[in-house]
Amino acid sequence: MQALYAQLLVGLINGSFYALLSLGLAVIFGMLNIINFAHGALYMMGAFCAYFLLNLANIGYWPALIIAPVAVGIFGMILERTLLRWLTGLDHLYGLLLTFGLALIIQGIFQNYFGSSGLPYSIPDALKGGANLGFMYLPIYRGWVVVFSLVVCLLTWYLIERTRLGAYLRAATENPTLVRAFGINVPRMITLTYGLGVGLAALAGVLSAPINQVRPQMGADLIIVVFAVVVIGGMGSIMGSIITGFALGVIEGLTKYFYPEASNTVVFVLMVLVLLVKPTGLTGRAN
Amino acid sequence: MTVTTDNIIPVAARTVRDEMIAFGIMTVLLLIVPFTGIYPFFVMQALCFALLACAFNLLIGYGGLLSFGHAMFLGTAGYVSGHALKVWGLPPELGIVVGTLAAAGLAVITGLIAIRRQGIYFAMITLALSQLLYFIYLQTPFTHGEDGIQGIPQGYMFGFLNLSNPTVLYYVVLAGFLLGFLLIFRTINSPFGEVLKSIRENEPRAISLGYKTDHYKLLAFILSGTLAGFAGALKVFVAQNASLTDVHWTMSGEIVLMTLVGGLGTIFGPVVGAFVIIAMEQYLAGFGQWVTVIQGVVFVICVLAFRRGIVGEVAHFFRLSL
Amino acid sequence: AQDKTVKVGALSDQSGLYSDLGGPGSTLAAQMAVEDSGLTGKGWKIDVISADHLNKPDVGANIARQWFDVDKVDIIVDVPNSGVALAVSNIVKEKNGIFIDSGAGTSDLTNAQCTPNTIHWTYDTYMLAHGTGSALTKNGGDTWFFLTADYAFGAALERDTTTAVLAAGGKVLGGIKHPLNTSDFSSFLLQAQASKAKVVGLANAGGDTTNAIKQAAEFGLTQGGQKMAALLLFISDVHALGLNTAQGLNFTETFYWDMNDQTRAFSKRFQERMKNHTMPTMVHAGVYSSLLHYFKALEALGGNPHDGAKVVAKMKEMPTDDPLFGKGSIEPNGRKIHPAYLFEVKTPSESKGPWDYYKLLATIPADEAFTPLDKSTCSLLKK
Amino acid sequence: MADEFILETHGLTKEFAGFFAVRDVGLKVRRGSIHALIGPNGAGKTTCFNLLTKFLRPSAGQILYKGRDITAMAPADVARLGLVRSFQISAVFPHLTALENVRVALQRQHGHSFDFWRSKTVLDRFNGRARELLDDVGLSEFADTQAVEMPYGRKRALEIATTLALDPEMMLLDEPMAGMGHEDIDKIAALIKRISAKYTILMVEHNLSVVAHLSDVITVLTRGHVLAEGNYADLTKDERVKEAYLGAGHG
Amino acid sequence: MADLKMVETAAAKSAAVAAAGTPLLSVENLQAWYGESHILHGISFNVNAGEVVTLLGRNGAGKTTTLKSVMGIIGKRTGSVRFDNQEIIRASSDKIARLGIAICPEERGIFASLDVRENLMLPPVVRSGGLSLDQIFDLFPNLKERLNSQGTKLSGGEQQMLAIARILRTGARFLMLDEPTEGLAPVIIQQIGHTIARLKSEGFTILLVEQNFRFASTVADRYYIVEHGKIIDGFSNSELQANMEKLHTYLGV
Ligand SMILES: Nc1ncnc2c1ncn2[C@@H]1O[C@H](COP(=O)(O)OP(=O)(O)OP(=O)(O)O)[C@@H](O)[C@H]1O
Ligand SMILES: Nc1ncnc2c1ncn2[C@@H]1O[C@H](COP(=O)(O)OP(=O)(O)OP(=O)(O)O)[C@@H](O)[C@H]1O
Ligand SMILES: [Mg+2]
Ligand SMILES: [Mg+2]
Repeated sequence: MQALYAQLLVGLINGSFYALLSLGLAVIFGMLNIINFAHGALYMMGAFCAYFLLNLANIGYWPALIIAPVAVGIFGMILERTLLRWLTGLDHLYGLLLTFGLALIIQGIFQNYFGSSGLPYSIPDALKGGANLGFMYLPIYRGWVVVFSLVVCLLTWYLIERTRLGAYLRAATENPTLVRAFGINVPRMITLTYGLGVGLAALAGVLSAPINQVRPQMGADLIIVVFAVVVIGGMGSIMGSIITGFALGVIEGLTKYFYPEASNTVVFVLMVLVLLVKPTGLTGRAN
Repeated sequence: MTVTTDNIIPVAARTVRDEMIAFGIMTVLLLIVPFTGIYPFFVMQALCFALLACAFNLLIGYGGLLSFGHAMFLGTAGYVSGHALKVWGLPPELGIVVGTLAAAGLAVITGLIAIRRQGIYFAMITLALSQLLYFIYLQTPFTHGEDGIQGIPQGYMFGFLNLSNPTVLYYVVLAGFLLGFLLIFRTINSPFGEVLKSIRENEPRAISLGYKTDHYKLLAFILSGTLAGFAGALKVFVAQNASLTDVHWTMSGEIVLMTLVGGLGTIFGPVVGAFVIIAMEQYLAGFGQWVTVIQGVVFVICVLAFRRGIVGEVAHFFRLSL
Repeated sequence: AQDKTVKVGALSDQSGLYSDLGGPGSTLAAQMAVEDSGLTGKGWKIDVISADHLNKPDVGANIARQWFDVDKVDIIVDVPNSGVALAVSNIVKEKNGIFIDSGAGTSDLTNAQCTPNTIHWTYDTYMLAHGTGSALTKNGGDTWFFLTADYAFGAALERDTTTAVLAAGGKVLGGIKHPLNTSDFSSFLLQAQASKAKVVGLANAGGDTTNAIKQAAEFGLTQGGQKMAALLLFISDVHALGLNTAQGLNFTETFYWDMNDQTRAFSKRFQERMKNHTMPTMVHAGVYSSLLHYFKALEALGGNPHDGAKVVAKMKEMPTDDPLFGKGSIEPNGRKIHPAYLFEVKTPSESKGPWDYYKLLATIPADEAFTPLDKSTCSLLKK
Repeated sequence: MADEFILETHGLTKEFAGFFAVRDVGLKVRRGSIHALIGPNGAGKTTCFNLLTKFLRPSAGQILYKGRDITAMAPADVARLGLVRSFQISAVFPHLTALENVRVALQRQHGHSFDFWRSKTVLDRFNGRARELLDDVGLSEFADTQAVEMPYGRKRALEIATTLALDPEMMLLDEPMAGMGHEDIDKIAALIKRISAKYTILMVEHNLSVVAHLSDVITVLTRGHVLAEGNYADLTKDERVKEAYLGAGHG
Repeated sequence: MADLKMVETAAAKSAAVAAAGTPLLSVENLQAWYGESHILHGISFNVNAGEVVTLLGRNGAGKTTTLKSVMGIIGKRTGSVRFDNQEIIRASSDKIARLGIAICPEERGIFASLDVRENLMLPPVVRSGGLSLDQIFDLFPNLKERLNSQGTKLSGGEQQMLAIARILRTGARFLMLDEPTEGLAPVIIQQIGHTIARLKSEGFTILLVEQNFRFASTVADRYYIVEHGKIIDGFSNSELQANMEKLHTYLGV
């Protein structure tokens, strides 16, 4: 029984990465209509950015938590301005393909310069150690990750769903020309949104640097799972992807306990089931 | 009249004549390959992928359905054929049949699930299904995990064609490719193809005209999956192994890349695309680390600048229908 | 056969998972072997070419085939990734070339799928499992818990290690099969922790191993008195993890740069010429020393007969002796045997400088390190 | 009875999350007549059409077509029985030419639709009929133009031609004249009149002169239920209809 | 095809009318393209502050394209469009909107992913003086009832109401309505007529595109006839009777 609590908690921790990543994907999909295949690569860049800050500029974890997402976010905005911009109005497919290409390039370049086994990054001193909760040993850093990502997720949700911005963004996805004709600078808004989504990915990257090896491949396989999370939650649904992110972490955690061999597949099985029953995802808007 | 390119694939008014001439040229070129000194295994490999990409193109280019899991048919047919040849000792022709049938069966099952959704959801479901299958193949014993099925015997087709002879093998693969290609070509230019196009254009309208669109999409999916499987079964004889890479999602991505590079929705595009990508893999192998980066750059350039793909741009420039 | 031209192909993963342990380093090692063999001074013309197999068996097989058919390559070296290695081995046999594998682990290469053209040089799963399993058990780590990657490779490692542990008088308390490419190990680590086993064996590879190690440190497994034993780990991985995380880790290798003067001399030269100045891994060392032996055999033959089986037979006939692995031999099934070493990663305070990572716990003599011939299922042995 | 009324509904109801878009509608459409469905915006006319053609599932009620209960059928099956609709927002196959648009419909009627092994030249035999239909709606010059490039009004005409190609026994037209110029309206009205000899037509239309001119029977819907039924002259005298639909200017 | 003389007289006439006040919008030699097809071949007309001007013409004449060009949402356009003495032919549509021009597009442009309230509140207020929500619900009671439904779940007519309602909120003084009566019930059409009249009395300027001539004639001050991408004629409401004959040939009314 105690072991089960432990698994639930661990699942929740994992879920916070899913939530952050799928949130970024959902923001980008919901607003730009782009399936951002480069998300995994940008997540990886976030982690690398933290590493560079530490090793080249001697800037530690805490500032990196802000600097890295901003830096990678700016990089994302440049990508949007120079490349993705040209795809407005085209089918989803092209966005998917372009970002897929970008992912290959970014990953390839990092691979060439930093090898495949990756680089070390350790837990900041303030968050070292752990607490014995009775049923499990909880590393403090993990606790921090859950709390922090929950806060970030809710802030993002508030920004997009509870301010006018959200309505603008959703409308702009459907008919950017008309929204622009209402007096809204749609291109700038889209650039900033992409920056936001990318920044969230980078943030997840920084958070994961102390627990996962900082490797060029670190995002490549994760991204497919995160896609599944977004689809289950309902593409473009902000709250949906947050909740599904956490929930899937937990479900995966339980699977790891009861039938670990299936823990990688469970999310895909769920996705197929959900889509068959509710095609727009659990909380997706009908369209 | 120019066609605005805001749809995935502009359906140009086709003239079958251009296509026939191009087909003739392609066939002749392929027939003389063994006499040119071009390394036949490269061409064989490319032909298998070309057929695969054509099958994929049938679905996206004419049915408007982007499958991001087509590798599952390639891999399934490969494993089943490989197993049948090596373990059951079936003759090559039966090995191909068994592999292709396995892919067809898989296409029926996955198709029934996938075609119920459209657009991006369709892509995601196919991706999910193929990932599921990937993990299954990773764990089931008959696929031998990451080692794959190795040293698959080539044998004698119909009892007398010695497939270990590269020239014989080449013509067998070529025959298989042409067979598959012609079937796809015919499908596209068939009454069924017309209905498929109209469904892609406006599905509710097609329903209101009395078309059970799901049946058409399912048939297209099965045709495409079966042909992809056929390509996978042929490939077993060329590579003599069947491995996990053929079921991995990056392979599905590569199929998309080939089709895109050659030209989505053009008949010959996937063939050209497959040759280009396979050539890149083969001849850039010496560039080592940069292969993936170069692939990525090709992807990006295609999407941004040559959206019609190589064949599409050529056809557009000369106002041909290819 | 007085032909004195040789072409060496270094086929590796240049851009993926294994590019650090093999990849460009293997090409460099091959070039250094050519230079150090001194054959060029004796009128030989030796070329080294390289290619990327992208970890795809069919790409690897195609390149190998084309190398033999078109480029007239004599010998293929390195080839990490078991799937590719087996595919290449098949082609090499068909073309009667030579294949000296250094990068792949599968012991099938010298068992069920052995060929008269293939030599397996540096390490294999049997040796990793037995080295770590028995040496560690004998050193006091007598209860084990496994984290096993759920595919053939992981299962083989776990199976072999279990055998070794039991043979050495240890006990296996349990294990978990985790899917390939798992980024989060916390669930599994909790269970490993709960098992109270003295040794947690990682029967996995690459990113799975490094993530598991990193997270084990985070969850305080080592502080809690448990030992982590990685069944497959390279110095490049330790370097990537950093001593902070990797300290206390146990594993087996057949080469370490800081063993003796000869290894140090080679490694320093290698490091200087590497793009990012890394030390050689055992795979790099294997490429180097296997080629030296190959060249010796050619010299003994007086020229290159371009007959793979013949040269391999010659290589098996001659005892091996090289600066990196010392004295050894090649068994009839193609298995190169040499001693293996059980290492433990130093703590940061023990380390005296960059790349000073390992301390030696035990040496496993050559005749115990690898599959005994009577247990090999290689068909070449049943004459 | 089935002979007299081609389409009947009993107690047809559609509820959207507590909102009744259609409530207890009983409709009887006489074979061979032009029957108009009018009513203020949001009265439930399009919803009715969606229910009849099975694009929506009724919350309650029954639909009889040619005496047969079609309440539980799939949309494509209903179309196959000869009950075909047009859409309020024009629905064409944008990247097919006008001719091909019509041919797709003819093809469904006459088979071959699953033949993937046959050349599409077998469809050429439909070209003649397709051109005739395009002529009928005044689109001959557009035969080889892609539908996207046609002006709005022409797209509506094309839609009607496509519907006619199915040779349906009964057509449901949702605002066929919306967005058309006067000339087109006259043309289409004449066309509808002409085809009504052969088909039964149920249409929604806000253009009163068209309704007045064409329809035999008119049903007025408000807030989801039937307010009145009768011919044009009678209805324009009905105060309730005036208030709900026609407005002050009429009568 | 209009002959040259006709065009000249038309232009002269409109110039004469325009002279009566300072034109708020003046369009000169406007040309526009969709991709490579040249649609507008030199449109010229004026709209004075406080006027209701209607563009009439056959299907496909280029009326919608004219509105879109003024709004800046046609890719390629040349010529001159001056609004409030400012040249806007090169401006981006968000800038144009902020100058106080609003459009109610032909295809309505209701957003499926927004509910009715969000659709209504979407266009930002560009200046004060727009209608309040209560005033809007007065005009279109249907909307109030369906406030929480998804935008595109509204009936065709309700969507049309929503499309008009949302630009009344923004405070834009210059409204372009593209066939606002399409698909509306006669009662509602009358309501819209009243609305336009009221907006006019409150100083709004309206450029209207209409097929429904009967309706247009109840609200418009002046008419321009568009054919094949050109203005071929123009006259004021008072000249209507005299021009009925011509109208018939132009439009088939
Ligand atoms: N899917 C739906 N979900 C919720 N409400 C809906 C849905 N479809 C229609 N409605 C509502 O049902 C009512 C009837 O809509 P319907 O489209 O049938 O009207 P209509 O009579 O065709 O009007 P119009 O003449 O304006 O086209 C409207 O108030 C509309 O908002
Ligand atoms: N997106 C487009 N691409 C190409 N041509 C177009 C496009 N939209 C409209 N056209 C063409 O431009 C011309 C003018 O169209 P426009 O929509 O301005 O006409 P209109 O006068 O508004 O007609 P209607 O009364 O039917 O709305 C027509 O010939 C039409 O076919
Ligand atoms: Mg309606
Ligand atoms: Mg218009």
